[in-house]
Amino acid sequence: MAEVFLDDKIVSKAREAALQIAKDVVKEINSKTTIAVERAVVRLLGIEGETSDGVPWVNVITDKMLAHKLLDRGAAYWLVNAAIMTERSLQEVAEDVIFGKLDLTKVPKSNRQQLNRMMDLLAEEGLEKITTVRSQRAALRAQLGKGEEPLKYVIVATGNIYEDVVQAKAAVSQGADIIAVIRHTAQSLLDYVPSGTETEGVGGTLATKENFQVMRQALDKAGREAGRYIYLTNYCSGLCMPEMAILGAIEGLDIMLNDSMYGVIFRDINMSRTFIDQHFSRAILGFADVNINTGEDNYLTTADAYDKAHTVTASQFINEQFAILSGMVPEQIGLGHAFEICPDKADSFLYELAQAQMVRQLFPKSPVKYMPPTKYMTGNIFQGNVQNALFNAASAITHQSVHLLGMPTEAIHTPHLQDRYLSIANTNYVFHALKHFGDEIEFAADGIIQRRAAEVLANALDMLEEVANIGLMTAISKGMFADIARQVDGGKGLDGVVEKADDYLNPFENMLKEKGGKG
Amino acid sequence: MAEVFLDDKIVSKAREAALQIAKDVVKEINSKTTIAVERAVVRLLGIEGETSDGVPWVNVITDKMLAHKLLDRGAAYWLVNAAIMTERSLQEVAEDVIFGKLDLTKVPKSNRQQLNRMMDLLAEEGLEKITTVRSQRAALRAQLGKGEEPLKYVIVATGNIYEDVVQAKAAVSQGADIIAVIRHTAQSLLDYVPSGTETEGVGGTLATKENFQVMRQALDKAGREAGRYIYLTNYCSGLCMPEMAILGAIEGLDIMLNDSMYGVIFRDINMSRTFIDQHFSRAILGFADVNINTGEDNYLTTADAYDKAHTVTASQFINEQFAILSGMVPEQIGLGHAFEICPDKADSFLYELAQAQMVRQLFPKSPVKYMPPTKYMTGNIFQGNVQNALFNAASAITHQSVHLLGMPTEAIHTPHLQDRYLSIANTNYVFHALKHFGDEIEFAADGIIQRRAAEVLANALDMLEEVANIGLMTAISKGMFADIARQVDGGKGLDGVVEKADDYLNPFENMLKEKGGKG
Amino acid sequence: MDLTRLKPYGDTPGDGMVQVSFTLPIPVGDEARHAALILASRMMLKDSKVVLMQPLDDSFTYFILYGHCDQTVDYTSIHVAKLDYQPMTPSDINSFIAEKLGRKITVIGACVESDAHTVGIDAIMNMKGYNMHKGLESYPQINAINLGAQVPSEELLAKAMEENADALLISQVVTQRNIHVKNLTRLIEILEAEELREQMVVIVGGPHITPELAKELGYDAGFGPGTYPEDVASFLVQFLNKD
Amino acid sequence: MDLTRLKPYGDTPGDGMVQVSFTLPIPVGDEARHAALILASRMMLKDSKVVLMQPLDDSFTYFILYGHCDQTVDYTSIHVAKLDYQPMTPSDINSFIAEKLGRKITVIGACVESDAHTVGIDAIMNMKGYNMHKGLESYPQINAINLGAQVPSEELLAKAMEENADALLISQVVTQRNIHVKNLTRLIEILEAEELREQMVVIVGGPHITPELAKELGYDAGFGPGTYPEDVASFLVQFLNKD
Ligand code: B12
Ligand code: B12
Ligand SMILES: Cc1ncc(COP(=O)(O)O)c(C=O)c1O
Ligand SMILES: Cc1ncc(COP(=O)(O)O)c(C=O)c1O
Repeated sequence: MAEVFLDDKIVSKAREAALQIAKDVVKEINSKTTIAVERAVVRLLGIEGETSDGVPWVNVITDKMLAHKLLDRGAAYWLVNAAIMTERSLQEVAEDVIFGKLDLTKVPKSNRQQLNRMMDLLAEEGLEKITTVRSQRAALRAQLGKGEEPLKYVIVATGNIYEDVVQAKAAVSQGADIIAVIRHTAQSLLDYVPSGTETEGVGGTLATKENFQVMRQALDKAGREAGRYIYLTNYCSGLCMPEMAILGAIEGLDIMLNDSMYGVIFRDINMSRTFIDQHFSRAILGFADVNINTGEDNYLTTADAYDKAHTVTASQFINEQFAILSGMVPEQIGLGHAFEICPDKADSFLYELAQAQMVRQLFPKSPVKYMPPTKYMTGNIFQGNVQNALFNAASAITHQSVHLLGMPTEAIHTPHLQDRYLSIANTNYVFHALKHFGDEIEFAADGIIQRRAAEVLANALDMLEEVANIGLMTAISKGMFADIARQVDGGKGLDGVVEKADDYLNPFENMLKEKGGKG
Repeated sequence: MAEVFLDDKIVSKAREAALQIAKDVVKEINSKTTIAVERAVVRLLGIEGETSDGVPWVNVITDKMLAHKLLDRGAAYWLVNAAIMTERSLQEVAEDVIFGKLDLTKVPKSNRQQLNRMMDLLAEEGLEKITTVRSQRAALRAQLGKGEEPLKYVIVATGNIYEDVVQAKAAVSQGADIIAVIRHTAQSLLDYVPSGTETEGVGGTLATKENFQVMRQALDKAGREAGRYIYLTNYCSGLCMPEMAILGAIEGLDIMLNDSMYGVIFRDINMSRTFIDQHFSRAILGFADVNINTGEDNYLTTADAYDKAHTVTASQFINEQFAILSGMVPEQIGLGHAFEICPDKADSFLYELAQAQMVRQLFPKSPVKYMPPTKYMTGNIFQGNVQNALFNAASAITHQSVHLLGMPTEAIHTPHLQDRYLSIANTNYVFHALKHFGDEIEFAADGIIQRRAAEVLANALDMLEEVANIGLMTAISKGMFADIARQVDGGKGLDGVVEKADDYLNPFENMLKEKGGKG
Repeated sequence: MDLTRLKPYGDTPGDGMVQVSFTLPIPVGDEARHAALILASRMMLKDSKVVLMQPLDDSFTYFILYGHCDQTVDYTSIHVAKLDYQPMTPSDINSFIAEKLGRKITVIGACVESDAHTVGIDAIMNMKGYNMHKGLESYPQINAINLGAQVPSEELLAKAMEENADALLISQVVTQRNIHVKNLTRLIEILEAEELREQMVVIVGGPHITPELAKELGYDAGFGPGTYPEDVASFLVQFLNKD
Repeated sequence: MDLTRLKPYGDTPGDGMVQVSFTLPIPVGDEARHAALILASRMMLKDSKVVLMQPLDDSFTYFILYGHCDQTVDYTSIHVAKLDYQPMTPSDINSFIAEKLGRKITVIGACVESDAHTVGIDAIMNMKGYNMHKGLESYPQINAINLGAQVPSEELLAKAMEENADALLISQVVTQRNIHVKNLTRLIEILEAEELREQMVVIVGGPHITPELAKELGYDAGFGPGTYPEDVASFLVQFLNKD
């Protein structure tokens, strides 16, 4: 077996430091909620609808609450209280709030016990839908079985959901196991969840209920035809992270991109906002058994993949601990990494292997996602296919679980039908030709690969200990991840962060975390 | 180091069997000469020229000798005898023979001692030119130095020597180390060496003195510019094998394709003819320090690369022993093998590696030539580039010496300028990325790779012992190589095989073999 | 989709997306890029983008481009003249010969003239066949004679006369300078000169052979890459049955 | 070679060799192959060969073709309007600013509107630079302010006014549905509406930006892939010196 030697002591120290880091953040954010979390709570309470100009009700309600500084007690508190006291359904209460027929602060306070009982009842009801979907999905997965690992993950990004379906179906017929529908450019900065089907997106299609449904149906059909379960992926990130988690949970997605820091670093979203949002959204995803994919691969598009390899490892430990603190289990945590070392570097393949193998061993139960070369891809589509071939080889050798296929046209356009075909053909061949290669070789003791793995791990530990020391927020503000610095009170969405009152209520939080990934 | 375990005892037994096989053949052919050998002798004696309709003088002379059954004493005997007795230069004698002015049988017999002295003198003179070229080449190689192994070998095959030059120069600027000028389709079946520059060839350009010169000059220039010696390759095969050896020797070629059996199997040339011709031509090439490349790769285009892998190994042992018996040294014997296992086969890469690594270890001093996938290349030029990437990886891992670059357009046309560029870019990247990979890994004991190497070696030994038993000619007649059967007295060129008389004379034979490759 | 106005498809119906690559014999530079774009527009591509401009040496530059083809094809009006036969299995073919033709048939295969690529004709003729599809030698009702590589047309015809052949199966693989066209034309010319053309079915195959090219050159049929022995045998026996 | 009749080159001058690939939204088959060949001929390719016909699923087929382009380009008549500047080294640029302009200059960089790809603009602006070529931040005579990703045009202009900027350096990477054209056009329109266009040099760059496109959209210059900080700085200071 092509394994690298990893010092167990260093590994546990790293994990401890990461736990410390995550705990410190969680402690800090425990006293806060966000408007996005509250919107999610309202959705979980079953309130749906849009105004005539397309603004979701949940936004109208929580915006009002924010404006009137009511969010500190939690949206659930106000709505449930009103429902009890006015003896009407939540939906009716919501409507009244929206149309200005009801001033929530004017409703008398209900009895605490009654409130709690009602909350729990509504929460359980709210989660039932998720539980149903979870078990439907599990049944279908069991029935159809899944492809062979590394699972072949391809993206569709035409900007038109119907065209995305056409492309996805063809990919499945060629051997793809996972379809990720890429999201409209900058949707993550929208502070509401849009609706409807998308046909004119840029860089991808809007993540909406309707789009999710169109693709889920198509893939279930394609999966039945192909005789294997086809996974559907979308994004749980940006200013609506917790709501996206619900959308994914209810529409039967299998994987969502969800990172504890991506929004901060790459979308300049406020830190507290992101940390709070990811914490709650992961509780939902874990409960719904929707796997996450973290975004460490992105670091290597702005920072150098060789020099900053340890930041990927450090971040994986942190992402893992955050997820566990939200109740997820390792089997749900698809940590990300990428094949991004500059191809001009001698022995680049060896360094890539060291990293890829290390990730597998550090997180043996994690369905890690291995990302292809992107940064050093060029307009030379023939050569790009070769870069992807080595990436495919690295993945096969190190037994990755989820393999995101590189496209020859990476530097040119979002994938066209034939690009994906060429890429799948490449991958099928390389995986097949190197089927048992990883089991067949050993890495020389004290060789380049072994030394590299040890070095990266040691650097990751150093970094984690430093971050544990100074705190994650300070670390980010120093640009320790992705070479990008963000300030603690900068970034988008800060105005949606609210200090909780002592009697803040969120009926879902503990329930979700407790049941968590274990189902 | 990625080495395979090879049982020394099996290896030496294989080598012994191969020596036995080669010796048996040499014993049998020692009593014969061929018209091609005699033409070569006449050329080495310095006789040049062509008739007005383009027939080389050497052909006219030896054809007459054949017709008059004089060849059994050797062309040298008649010509030198006549020169001594008529007191004229060999060239004058030759002219008189050609124009029918001299009947060689009518010339009185010279004194045996005088004849021998004269022979030796002329032979030494004849070889001087080769010696000069050999040392000029050695000097230039030393001066410019050579590229890094695996040396990158590309072909040019436009059919127009001037266009070949254009393509070769571009390839050198991109990193090629060796240029092979592919020969006009079916030139091997011409029973004479044509002359002039070729601009309308099919499948390649005619191998002629003039073409060799054009390319040699161009490559020396390109090599000086690039700061590394550029090797020139052509063919020493077919019905003019020994003459081609001389042409290569004198025009400063570095490598010639020369196989002990290729002509028999793939060109249906008579066995005796080929064995005699290869024996003499290798003596010339060894003396001239022109490396040979054998043609075992071709077997895998007609026979299955997996099932018949051992035939390649067996043939390599035989080719090696034939070359040694001609006076060559291992450093000159570029045995051939190829990456031709069907890409649909699971673990194909592992089997390729086993074979490639085994070849290197069996013939550690040999500048073995590794041939790319050809048979299973398709019109999918993108996927072809991927097949070539794995081939490049196999070559880098197993430290091949000479690497013939695969072209993405292999299944379509002889390489165009950009095809070669794409192929060189592919190879440069893979070699660089995997620079030390072969030093970094070990193959698991008793794993697929180890077992495969052992199996192929064992089968090769079985085959060699069987061939030693039944004799090589019978083996070929049973189709034991390349799945192609040829009959002992079938094939082209049999009419040019002549039983030697007791007083047969060939002044070069021993001289060449004695000095041989050691120079 | 309007099949009368068929266009290439990249990721949107009608986008006309086409990938092109070529080399121009000029040095790299802005002018070269322009030249490539002009050429692309002469190839009826709109809004082309040069995605790679790579010098191959001082005087050649390689381009990869993407552009939108604004030409369309009327797919509904395409009628390809198909070889007129029903595919049959080997055992059906044998029964067909026995029953309909009432005699064993003789088929001679060869790579003619300068061509030495026998793998294709072997795949059709020899016992072993191709991809688990056995060759004509394995058909009890067919007398399959494979002459192999580089057979001069004259030699082939002599053999055909001697064996009283029903069909010639010709393979041509090398196409540089259209050598296959020359070789194939020569064979037909000799057959016609000897007035033998009508006496046998003459079929050609090879990786660059299309049915149309075969017809054009005077052959009864042409078979391209991926042909199996039963394909040509099905055609042959049904063709013989029509005569 | 006749440069007035430039043609692609494969292995023989004038062979016109072109490689093409595309997908047609039709099932694989003889008709599909014909459709591809017809399209190739409409793309002015002669004697095209389909070397790959690959079904992508039941209703799409991918083709790779080779053909001989019979179009030519008059290379001698191509005159590309070049950006009018001499390349300088960073230290020359600094001296030039000090001596010729006599003051430090202020440059603001940004990926505008929806674009978040900062790597390119960072390569130009930031200390670290690109491929060992340091960015404008490292130039003592340049006050380089990098606003980063997804900057609304309005925000950019406010900052430019505040800093009294000499130049805006805009980056656009995403091109799907021509979003870059829309974003770039919007910026110029706002600049013009505010009557600020003449007050600053406006330069755009990105992997699919060409000098021509930049001009067309109303920018002073456009820089494509592989640009180094000194390239744009050389242009900028010389352009400022001309005003
Ligand atoms: C194997 C091979 C060889 C072997 C041939 C061994 C042998 N005994 O056949 C060797 C090494 C000897 C060889 C030599 C040469 N080769 Co070669 N060779 C190939 C190679 C790699 C594979 C061909 C093959 O076997 N394909 C597999 C068979 C099964 O496919 P197929 O022939 O298409 O046959 C199928 C169909 O077409 C059809 N079919 C074929 N014939 C017939 C006939 C009938 C009647 C029917 C019904 C059907 C049919 O059915 C078959 C099964 O489906 C190709 C590259 C490639 N990957 O295609 C180059 C290739 C064909 N060779 C080429 C060249 C140039 C040569 C040489 C001329 C080079 C040289 N100068 O030395 C020589 C000389 C050969 C000569 N005189 O003809 C070129 C031809 C370029 C061109 N388009 O003109 C190619 C394309 C390589 C290249 N890119 O340069 N070659
Ligand atoms: C890195 C990357 C990302 C990173 C960006 C991180 C960051 N902070 O920049 C991340 C992962 C965040 C990302 C996200 C997305 N990306 Co992105 N990404 C890339 C990638 C891999 C490399 C781009 C890059 O960094 N190149 C290196 C730099 C140095 O090159 P450059 O930008 O060309 O810059 C040079 C020149 O152009 C010039 N230059 C550039 N700007 C300027 C400005 C001036 C003034 C001057 C003078 C010069 C200049 O100088 C630079 C140095 O020479 C490309 C694919 C590729 N290989 O090109 C895809 C790519 C650009 N991304 C793409 C897409 C679609 C997206 C997303 C929209 C996907 C999604 N829906 O989530 C998102 C959203 C981003 C958004 N809102 O804009 C597509 C764009 C397709 C298209 N043509 O429209 C690409 C081509 C990938 C693909 N094939 O699908 N991406
Ligand atoms: C973890 C993660 N989240 C989100 C995204 C998508 O970014 P956005 O939705 O913010 O455009 C990515 C990008 O690949 C990612 O890796
Ligand atoms: C050893 C050897 N000799 C000769 C040739 C060329 O064949 P010919 O010159 O007979 O066409 C080859 C083909 O690659 C070969 O491998």
